[in-house]
Amino acid sequence: MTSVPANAGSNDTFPKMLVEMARSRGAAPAYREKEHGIWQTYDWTRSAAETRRLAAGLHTLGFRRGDKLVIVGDNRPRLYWAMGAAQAIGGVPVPVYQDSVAAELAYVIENAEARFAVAENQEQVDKLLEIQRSVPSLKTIVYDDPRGLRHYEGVHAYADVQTRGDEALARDAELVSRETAVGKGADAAIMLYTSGTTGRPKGVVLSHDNLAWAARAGGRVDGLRAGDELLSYLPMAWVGDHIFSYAQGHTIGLVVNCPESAATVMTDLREIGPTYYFAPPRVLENLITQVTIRMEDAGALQRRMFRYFMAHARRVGSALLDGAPVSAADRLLYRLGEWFVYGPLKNQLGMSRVRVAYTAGEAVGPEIFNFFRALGVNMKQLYGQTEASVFVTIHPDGEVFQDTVGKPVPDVELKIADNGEVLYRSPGVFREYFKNPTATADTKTADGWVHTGDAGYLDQRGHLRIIDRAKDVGKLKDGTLFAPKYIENKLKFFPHINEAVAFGQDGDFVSAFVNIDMTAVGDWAERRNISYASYQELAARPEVYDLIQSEIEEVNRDLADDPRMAGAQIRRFLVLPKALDADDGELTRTNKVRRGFIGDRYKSLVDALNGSATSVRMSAEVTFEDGRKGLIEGTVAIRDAATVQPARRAA
Amino acid sequence: MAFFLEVLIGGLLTGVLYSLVALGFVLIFKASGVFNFAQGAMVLMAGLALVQLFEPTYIGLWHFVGVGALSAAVVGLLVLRTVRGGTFAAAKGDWRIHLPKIVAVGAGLLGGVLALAGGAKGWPLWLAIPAAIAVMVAVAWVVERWVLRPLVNQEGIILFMATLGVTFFIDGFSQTLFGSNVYPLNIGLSKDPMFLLEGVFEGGILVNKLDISGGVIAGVLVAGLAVFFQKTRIGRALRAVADDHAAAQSVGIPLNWIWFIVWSVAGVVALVAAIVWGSKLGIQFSLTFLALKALPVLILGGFTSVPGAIVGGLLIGAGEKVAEVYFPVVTKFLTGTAMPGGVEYWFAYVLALLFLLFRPQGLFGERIIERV
Amino acid sequence: MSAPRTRTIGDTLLTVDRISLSFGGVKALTDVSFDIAKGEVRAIIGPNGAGKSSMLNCINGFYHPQQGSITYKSVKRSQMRPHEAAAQGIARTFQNIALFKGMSTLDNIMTGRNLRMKTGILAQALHFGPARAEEIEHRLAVERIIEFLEIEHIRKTPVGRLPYGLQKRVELGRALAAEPELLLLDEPMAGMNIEEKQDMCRFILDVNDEFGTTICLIEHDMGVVMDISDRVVVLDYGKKIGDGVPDEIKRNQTVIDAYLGVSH
Amino acid sequence: MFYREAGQFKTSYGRDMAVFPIAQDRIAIGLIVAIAFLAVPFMATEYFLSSIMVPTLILALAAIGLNILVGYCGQVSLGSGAFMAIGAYAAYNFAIRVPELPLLVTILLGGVVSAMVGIAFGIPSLRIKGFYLAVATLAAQFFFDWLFLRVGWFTNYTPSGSVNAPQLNVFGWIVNTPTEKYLFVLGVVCVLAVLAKNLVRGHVGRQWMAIRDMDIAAEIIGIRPMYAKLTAFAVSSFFVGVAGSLWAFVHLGSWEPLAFNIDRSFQLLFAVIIGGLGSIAGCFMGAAFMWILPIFLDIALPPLGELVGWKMDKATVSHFGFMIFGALIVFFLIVEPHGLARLWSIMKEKLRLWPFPY
Repeated sequence: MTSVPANAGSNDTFPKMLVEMARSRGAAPAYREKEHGIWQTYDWTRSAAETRRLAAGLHTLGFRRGDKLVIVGDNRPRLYWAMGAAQAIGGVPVPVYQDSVAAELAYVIENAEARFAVAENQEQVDKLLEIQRSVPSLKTIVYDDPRGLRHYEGVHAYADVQTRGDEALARDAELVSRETAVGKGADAAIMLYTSGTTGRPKGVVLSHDNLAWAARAGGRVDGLRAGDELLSYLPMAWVGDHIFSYAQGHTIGLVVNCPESAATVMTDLREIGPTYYFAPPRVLENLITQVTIRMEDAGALQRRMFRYFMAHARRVGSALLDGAPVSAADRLLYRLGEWFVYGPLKNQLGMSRVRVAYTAGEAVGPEIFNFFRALGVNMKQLYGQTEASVFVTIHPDGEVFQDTVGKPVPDVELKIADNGEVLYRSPGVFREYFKNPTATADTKTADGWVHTGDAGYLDQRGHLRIIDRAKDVGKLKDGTLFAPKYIENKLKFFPHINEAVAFGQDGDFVSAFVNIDMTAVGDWAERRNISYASYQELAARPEVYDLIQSEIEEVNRDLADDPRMAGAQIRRFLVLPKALDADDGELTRTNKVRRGFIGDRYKSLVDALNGSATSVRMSAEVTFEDGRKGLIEGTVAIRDAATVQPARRAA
Repeated sequence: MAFFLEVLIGGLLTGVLYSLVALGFVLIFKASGVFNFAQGAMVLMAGLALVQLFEPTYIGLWHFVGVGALSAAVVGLLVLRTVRGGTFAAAKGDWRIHLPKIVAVGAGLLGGVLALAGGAKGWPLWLAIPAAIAVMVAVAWVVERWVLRPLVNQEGIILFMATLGVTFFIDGFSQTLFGSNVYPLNIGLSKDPMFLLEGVFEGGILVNKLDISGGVIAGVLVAGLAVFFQKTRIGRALRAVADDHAAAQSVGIPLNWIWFIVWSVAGVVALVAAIVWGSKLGIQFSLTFLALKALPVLILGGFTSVPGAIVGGLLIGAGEKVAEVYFPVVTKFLTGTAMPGGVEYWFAYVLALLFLLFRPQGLFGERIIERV
Repeated sequence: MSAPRTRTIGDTLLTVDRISLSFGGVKALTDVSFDIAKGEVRAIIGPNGAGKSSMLNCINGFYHPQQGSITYKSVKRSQMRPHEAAAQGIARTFQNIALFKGMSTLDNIMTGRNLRMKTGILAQALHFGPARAEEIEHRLAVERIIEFLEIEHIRKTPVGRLPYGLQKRVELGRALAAEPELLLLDEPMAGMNIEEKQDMCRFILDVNDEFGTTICLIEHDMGVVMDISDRVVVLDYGKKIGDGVPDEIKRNQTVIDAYLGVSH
Repeated sequence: MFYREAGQFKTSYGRDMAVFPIAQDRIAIGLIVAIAFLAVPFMATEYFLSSIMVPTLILALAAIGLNILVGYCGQVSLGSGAFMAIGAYAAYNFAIRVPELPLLVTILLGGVVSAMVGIAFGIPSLRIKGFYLAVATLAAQFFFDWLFLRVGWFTNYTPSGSVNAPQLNVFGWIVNTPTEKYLFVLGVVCVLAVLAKNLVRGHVGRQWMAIRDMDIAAEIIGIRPMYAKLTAFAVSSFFVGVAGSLWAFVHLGSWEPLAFNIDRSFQLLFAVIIGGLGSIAGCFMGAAFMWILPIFLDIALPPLGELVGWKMDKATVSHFGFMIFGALIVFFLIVEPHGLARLWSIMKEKLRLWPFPY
């Protein structure tokens, strides 16, 4: 099945694993980097040697056990080696987001008490030098790319440090291996700073054991093999990249490919054609947008072929991936589509060879998720956190559902608190927040359960469904769970609905405001010869109400599937005659709904929804684009939506 | 000495022909930058058209009628254009938009009937020559419309290859229609021999009268062209184009029209070459190869120089005749064995090659200063 | 944040001594003398038609001055073909981009390496052994230049399709590929927007810094010239009217009258 | 559509600079070569092999030679027929005067002699460009036509002026049947085509292209124009010369100077231009077009004429074919002045981008 090195026990730290990799698969590629026009390849032997040289060099510069090494830059083999070098002599690497501004970087360096930093290039060195003035504890700066740094003083070139290392190793060949041998699995392996929604970033301390368990567990679930290719294009400071690239690289033997630059990621992705792929939903969404735009310029024949086969793929592609029964004719048609559309498309997107692809981080729309599944890309969702060394739940093969985040990974225990919050316990659970026992105690219970801060529940299939941030989840008067964001997101997956606001906290039932999407609904209306002169007029059309109602009822059916959510179906709704707007304070600047504000502002509407009226007068002030203010007045219709009896499907 | 002079004069008059073809090249090259390999084929075309009209008995009545109709249609269109002042364009729906078609068909019918009415007797020279010119104008129009215009802004070599294609087409077309026969052309130029300078040399120098009249005709043509370029508006426009395409554009002369005119003029030059050559040796397929001989002439004279073309042609014509006659003699004198004859075949080219090595810009070309 | 540019400006690399050049009676240069020191950035400025480009053309052997001499690396020379100048370490770029339009960025820069490529035709035809090794060795050198100039993304694009600013950069790359000692730049920033100019300035200074290449450039943008050059020569109507460090030039009354005064 | 390039990444410059960097292209070309060597000899008729394949291949080789000069180095030549003749007559004279030489050596020597003459006739290119140079190359054409026709030594004083090729003995393999001839020619052409491709992608090839694209800039970056131009002439003439000796020895068997006259030069120039300037693969396409189209017209025209009730005699067929041929060439130049190779690469690009338009 999997070819995880068997003697995992004795190799309990990453430096030891690196030595073992160099011994057992020394000539196999470990890292590749697109540099100077080709994929420069470094095998495990070379990686181990480079790491050892740097470790020895850092040691001569005074880097000692327990020291922190700040690493800042794009994904580069030399920066991954720097992580290994720090660990090899008992230090803890602290990768930092390369686009952090100096102040953010300064906080991390100060908090981590880091004396050493490795920077990729002049840009990062300049930042560090600026920080050095206010954080004098930062003593030693090492840089990788010498461009523009020739005349800098007091900073060390990576290559020079390695040369120092060579000299040190010549004097004492066991310098590094001795230090490596001292290391234990329970030692801190890395510190990752999580931004956190509130307050200062916290340094999550993960041990070698945490990471090694996570890397192997994830690998086992999806059958990763030595030699699987991965493009590491997400920041090194993000736990995902650390697990996928560094930890799984060392435990399983993946090949980590570093793109030439951020601008060439798409090209590099296409060249490498990874077998193991991760992308956050926004990246996937961008890909689809690009596909759509480019297809619009294609010839009529190509366009028709594309539409025809994509429709077919949506019908059977996912089923084929799951191994579900599909008729022979459909299979044949799919094969044909593979030849004409799916294959070339996957090739263009660099996904021809993908065996496992993950998406995570936020809710992914069904359109997006299913697009890739339909093409035959084994796209899955996973749910994880820095504090868990990523893996909490994952979609097992054959059980991929867009609306869940999968089943717990082996060795992970899940429980749902009374308030709906998801808690987990696993070998991957972090040791502590660095220098922050209060926060640690708040998050991790004495017996090792970690609060995720997310509300969710396990459905009948044993899959975890995440509803919302726990603090946003409320209850109806009768105690039914009410997760407004969950409902709103479900509504927003419909192209006709731009924004939605759900109400019901401590109420009798759930009701909603809906904002139509002007483009999509306008287009829909035109094709039906429904005339309208303004947004307000369009929003008030009974046909539009019918459309929205049907969509709400679809959401209700969905909700009814789930006993815990069934009571929170939308009973009544209205379509707002104006678009919610950040200028009116209704949305945040990042376009998130400000539910409380809206509830106050349109109190009369909310009250009417909670009552039984079929229409309500409203007037509201609007800010126009040029800054003028105006008044919108009128009567807004309120409709009842059909709800579905829960437990339609007996568990 | 007398023999040498006879050879020289014979050669000079062959040279006149080379000059005429080279002149056609130069005109087109100057105005459009096209290296027109089809100039030789145009001579053939012009000759055949003239033979059709002048002595239809050779080929057949229906060819005569066809060529007659075509030339009349062209003349009709040209007259129409002159009368209406430039453009055929008219408002949509206006019946006058069809005027060109009506005129062309009408004039064509008239020409056809005229040919038929004359029976197999052919047209008189004063009618046949303008009609042949009209045919060449039609050729120019076809080339401009179907070859040059689609290839505008292409590299020189592509245009050159296109004219080679045109050459193939004209060759194939004329031979498909008229076969590969030789058609003597007798427009009344005397072929009698005559003696010159009897007082200087014993027995004088034997010269063919035809050669003399050929020279005269060529001279008249050159003079005519000079007047055309110096005195007419369109001639001046042509010279402007030769100097600077952009400048010519900016004074409002459509480039397409310029090309059409210049190809027409080259057609006229081709007709003159055909008359002279055809009177001497008959109109035949091998006229196409005149184009090849004109190339070294251009090297000597320079691609853009009209006097160069004339002088170069005379030089080459005389030179190769003299070389042909004296090469075996000289080699025998120098090496003891006579080199074989047939030097005429390559002499012009080797002369041009040597010339290139020492004066690349030709006799009348200007030295170019390169800039970076 | 960056440290100040600390460079060593050394001995004289090239001396132009009383050069005169004319084309059929039209004087392009009259009795011009100046020198270029090793490691410096030397600018030649002057109004249009002042003879700046002719000066560069003399230095790299494209024009042969009728009078005067040019001493390069202590060797006085009279007649020299441009390719000989190139062999001696003089590279240049052109006012109107002179790239090889039918070739890719990579191939264009590779041509800059041709002086260093030695394998014979037969070996190249077999593309084996030394010829292959040589291609690869020089490809690496070219890739470093590509990285230096940040043109990775257009590596294999035919240069004819590139926008103007990038073409200028590729041309600089081709000149750099020869690893010249003296780099002549003929209006490297002509027709560029401010951002492109800043990039180009950075590259020029980096070349001077990183490789120690001596640079002689013609430029119209006074701000740029005063910023990046160590010394400036001013030509007007083919005659030298000023020579010195930027501050001196700014104060030189003749120069102000002839040039600066006019344009500002 | 057929391309699956994801995952085809290059880890060395050697792989990156390969002639066919894409696996699917390598497979396709491998298949074509395999079919040419293994399937065609057994499936094609003798007529097809000896009248179509052999001459097309040899013309392609000559076109490669001419393309090096015209397409890569930008020096127009109208004298390639002469260089074929030089190759043929040089090989012939080596064969009869030094019979000990192996046939392959003789043929290659034909190319070498042609290369030396090529250098001599390339000297004017140092001073002149464009059509001036084209006319200079005509001098070679006419001079050598005459030389081989009139100077008896070259034809070993055969009274008819027509000479016969020696027996084709390739290191003991007697090349006799059309199949053998085809295989022999195919082998030689394949090897030489690879060599040509290597040259044009090597640094000498870049020098040629630099001279072609902008000769002044080329000289200023240190390319010696004399070296670049004369090597182009030499290499070009070598290929054309070898093609000439193959044409004479293998295709014709016995021949007269007429076989290499100016028409041949034009034919080759057309092959190069229709195939695509600056493309080795285009030479094969161009040669096939130039050789096969007239044969096709010869066969296809009479029945087509009958359809409209026009009985064409042989001469008419040839004249009419000429006309169509000329028109097609003009048509072709208008549709795609950069030749079949460009058409092919546009198509390939479309397939690579499928299903996207760009």
